[in-house]
Amino acid sequence: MRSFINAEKFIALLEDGMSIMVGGFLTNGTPEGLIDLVIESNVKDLTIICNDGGYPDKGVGRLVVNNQVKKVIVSHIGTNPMIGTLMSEQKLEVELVPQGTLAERIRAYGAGLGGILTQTGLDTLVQEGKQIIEVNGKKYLLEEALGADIALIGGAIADNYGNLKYNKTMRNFNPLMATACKVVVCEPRKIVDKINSENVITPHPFVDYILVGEYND
Amino acid sequence: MRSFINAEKFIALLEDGMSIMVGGFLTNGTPEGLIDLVIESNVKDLTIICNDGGYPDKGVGRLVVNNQVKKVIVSHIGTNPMIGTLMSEQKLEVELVPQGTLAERIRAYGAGLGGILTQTGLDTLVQEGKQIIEVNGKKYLLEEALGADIALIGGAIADNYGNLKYNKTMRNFNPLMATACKVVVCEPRKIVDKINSENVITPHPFVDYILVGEYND
Amino acid sequence: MTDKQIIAARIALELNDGDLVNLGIGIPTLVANYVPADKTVTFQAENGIIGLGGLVEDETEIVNAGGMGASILEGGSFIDSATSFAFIRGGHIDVTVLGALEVDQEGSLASWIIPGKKVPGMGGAMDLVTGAKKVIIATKHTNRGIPKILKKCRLPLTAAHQVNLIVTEMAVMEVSKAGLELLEVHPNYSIEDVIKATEAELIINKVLPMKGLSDEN
Amino acid sequence: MTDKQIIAARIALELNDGDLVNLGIGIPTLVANYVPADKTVTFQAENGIIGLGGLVEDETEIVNAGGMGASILEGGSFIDSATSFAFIRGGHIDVTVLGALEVDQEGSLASWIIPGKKVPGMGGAMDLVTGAKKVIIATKHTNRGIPKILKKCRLPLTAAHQVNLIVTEMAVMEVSKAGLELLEVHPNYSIEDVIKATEAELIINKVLPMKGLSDEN
Repeated sequence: MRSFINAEKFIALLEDGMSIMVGGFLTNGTPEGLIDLVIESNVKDLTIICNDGGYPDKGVGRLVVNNQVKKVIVSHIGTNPMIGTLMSEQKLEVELVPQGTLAERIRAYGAGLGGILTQTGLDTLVQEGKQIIEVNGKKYLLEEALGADIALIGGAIADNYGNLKYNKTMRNFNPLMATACKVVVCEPRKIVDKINSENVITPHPFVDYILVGEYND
Repeated sequence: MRSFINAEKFIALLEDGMSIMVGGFLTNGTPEGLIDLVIESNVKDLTIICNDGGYPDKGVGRLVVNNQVKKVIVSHIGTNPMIGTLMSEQKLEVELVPQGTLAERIRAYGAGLGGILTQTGLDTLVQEGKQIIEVNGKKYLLEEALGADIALIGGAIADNYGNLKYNKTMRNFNPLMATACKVVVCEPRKIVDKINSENVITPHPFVDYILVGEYND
Repeated sequence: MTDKQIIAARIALELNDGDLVNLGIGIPTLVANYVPADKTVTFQAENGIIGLGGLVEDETEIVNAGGMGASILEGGSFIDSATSFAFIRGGHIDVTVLGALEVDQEGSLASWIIPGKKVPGMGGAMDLVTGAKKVIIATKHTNRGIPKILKKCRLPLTAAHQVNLIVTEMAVMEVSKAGLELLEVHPNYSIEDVIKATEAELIINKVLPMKGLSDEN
Repeated sequence: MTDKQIIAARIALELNDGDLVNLGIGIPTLVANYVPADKTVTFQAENGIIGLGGLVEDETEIVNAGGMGASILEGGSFIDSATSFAFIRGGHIDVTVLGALEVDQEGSLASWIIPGKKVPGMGGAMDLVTGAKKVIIATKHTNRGIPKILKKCRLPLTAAHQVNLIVTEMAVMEVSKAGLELLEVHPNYSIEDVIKATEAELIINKVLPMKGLSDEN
């Protein structure tokens, strides 16, 4: 069940070596206030799972620039040249995942599936090291479920019960990640009294903590 | 893209031997007007995919009673004794699927997945004839994606663009089935001007036809 | 207290503040009546409710997983079947309470089919038993004198090795790696009575009087 | 018309009334400017928009798949990344238009990595090429004189055997089982010019002048 926490309590949740899922698409829907606090905590050796590498001065890109990241699992790094540089210097591990596969792997973890079968990535580099499964004469890649220690959720409108809906395109990976981590923390854009039961996107039992304080706009 | 059709045009879509997905949970959210029309059409040898067998006088149960069904794929038949009787007389084929597996199999088809890996049904009768896949030392059943020729969607509030949201618990399997069939027909409970873009559950490109006329309440 | 009330009241003590709980049909449903006032427990109904409220006669738009008119509590939400089973299968349900035809000392459960006699189907039971964090079986100790708590289930399984606790009108038993341990006995019965009514081998260390009997309702 | 406009205008003719279309970044984006007024085409953005509208400067709450401020049309909806890729991978996108580093006569595409040089990542491209019903490649015919349309891609693939049509400023080519057929040539070029600029073997039957050139914009 959700509870409202402040910056200090959030920082206390962080540890070196954690895997962290961060919502947002090219930082649209990324909780920048929580990123600020991860930087403040200065925890190291993080594995970051996000749609993309963000920008050097925005989103998860800031954690890379601040040298807190050991590995990124993303679909795209083109907007953050620092990642490509660190990768070629072998200072950062980069796992590139097709965007739809990334979404389904995260959803699969949240839904208790071991994995999913997809044709995306067949006969490409993405296939390397993966099981190929045949179903009714068609070949599929087995893509394994992907979970993490903590999810940082942004772009949300929260209600007093801890339910979330999302602002416009800020939804993207946020509701998926909110199902796939041991601890789920949301930095809402605003808090309303109650979201209509038919319009809730992330029901409150998925949410552990909601950050309150100066970080909400 | 959706278009509004009447009873006659809907009946023209039906054929003997079709597979039909029907939304609803113990008939809550089942489009009874479309069921009426399937009965009127008197098409035969149908494969019906639904959460359950409905009741003899309600939901998909009426199609069974009217002798139009060759096979049902459902999670539960306890509310329609006729199905059990016909099954034991070998006049009706019954494939029982765990409810969560049924939901995921339908969703998987709509999402272009070949199947999903689940632990539900391991070491039970459900396992029979299925591939067992090992991922990181854990065993999973491979459950194949499930699609159909036509989806009958109920419990919905439609807008003029063909977007759908759903009334209370009538959502259940409806939005999943709307992604998994060649033709998707919705019998809405009502039609509104426009559903807010953040509250749409089934975006209009998933919907082919919306039934208008006396069947809406 | 009736036998059913004894079972329900005892199981209610297993629920913790903040738990998300799914109750099966029959005795399990009664557990909701015994939740202590100082605990906030959220009930899930697998047809698509987070925050299930009490029954409501003549309600047709909101139904529970038994198809009966029901209500939703403030802060609740309506979800589709895939999301509902993502909760169930993804380990987001803290406790599920289910009935049994047979349950055994290895924690295996049979509850969905009596071959050649009755085949209601598994509905969501296989998913619940496999996916919930804690599985509690609520059952009469015997079926008119014939043991239901066995060395090994003889009927086809709902799931293998998933049950954590068995509560009957006579006793509370916990499944551990060592076997089935007798934890509590109702004051109306002796330990000998329980052993006699049980086919399973019971591990007997410290046996307490059954808790929860004072909270009549 | 510039080369880019020629390509975009020609591709727009491939879109049918009612189509759901995903346009990649770069030349593909321009296709939206050439949709004839008598056709209703819905654009999807993979970050989660059905009904993408035009760009909007300084808009930060709605962005397109390139992270630029954008708008949503009446009747549009916001969706999460899993639903977005359910559209893409489940065959619900009628047409996708994408750029290429290399494309070959077997319909294979390379567009996401130049090993040792540039690794932007595949983003959603692998999913789009694998999942869309019709895949159109929009590309300059050569990279400063070096052929991009090859017998066989040399760069790592985005997907194998999925491309249907290739449109350049010089020509329109269709991938069939027989090979790559030259359908249309821009009036500024001869068939010989095209053959010279193409490494792939071109099947030449009836070659028409390139369509769509009158619709300047």
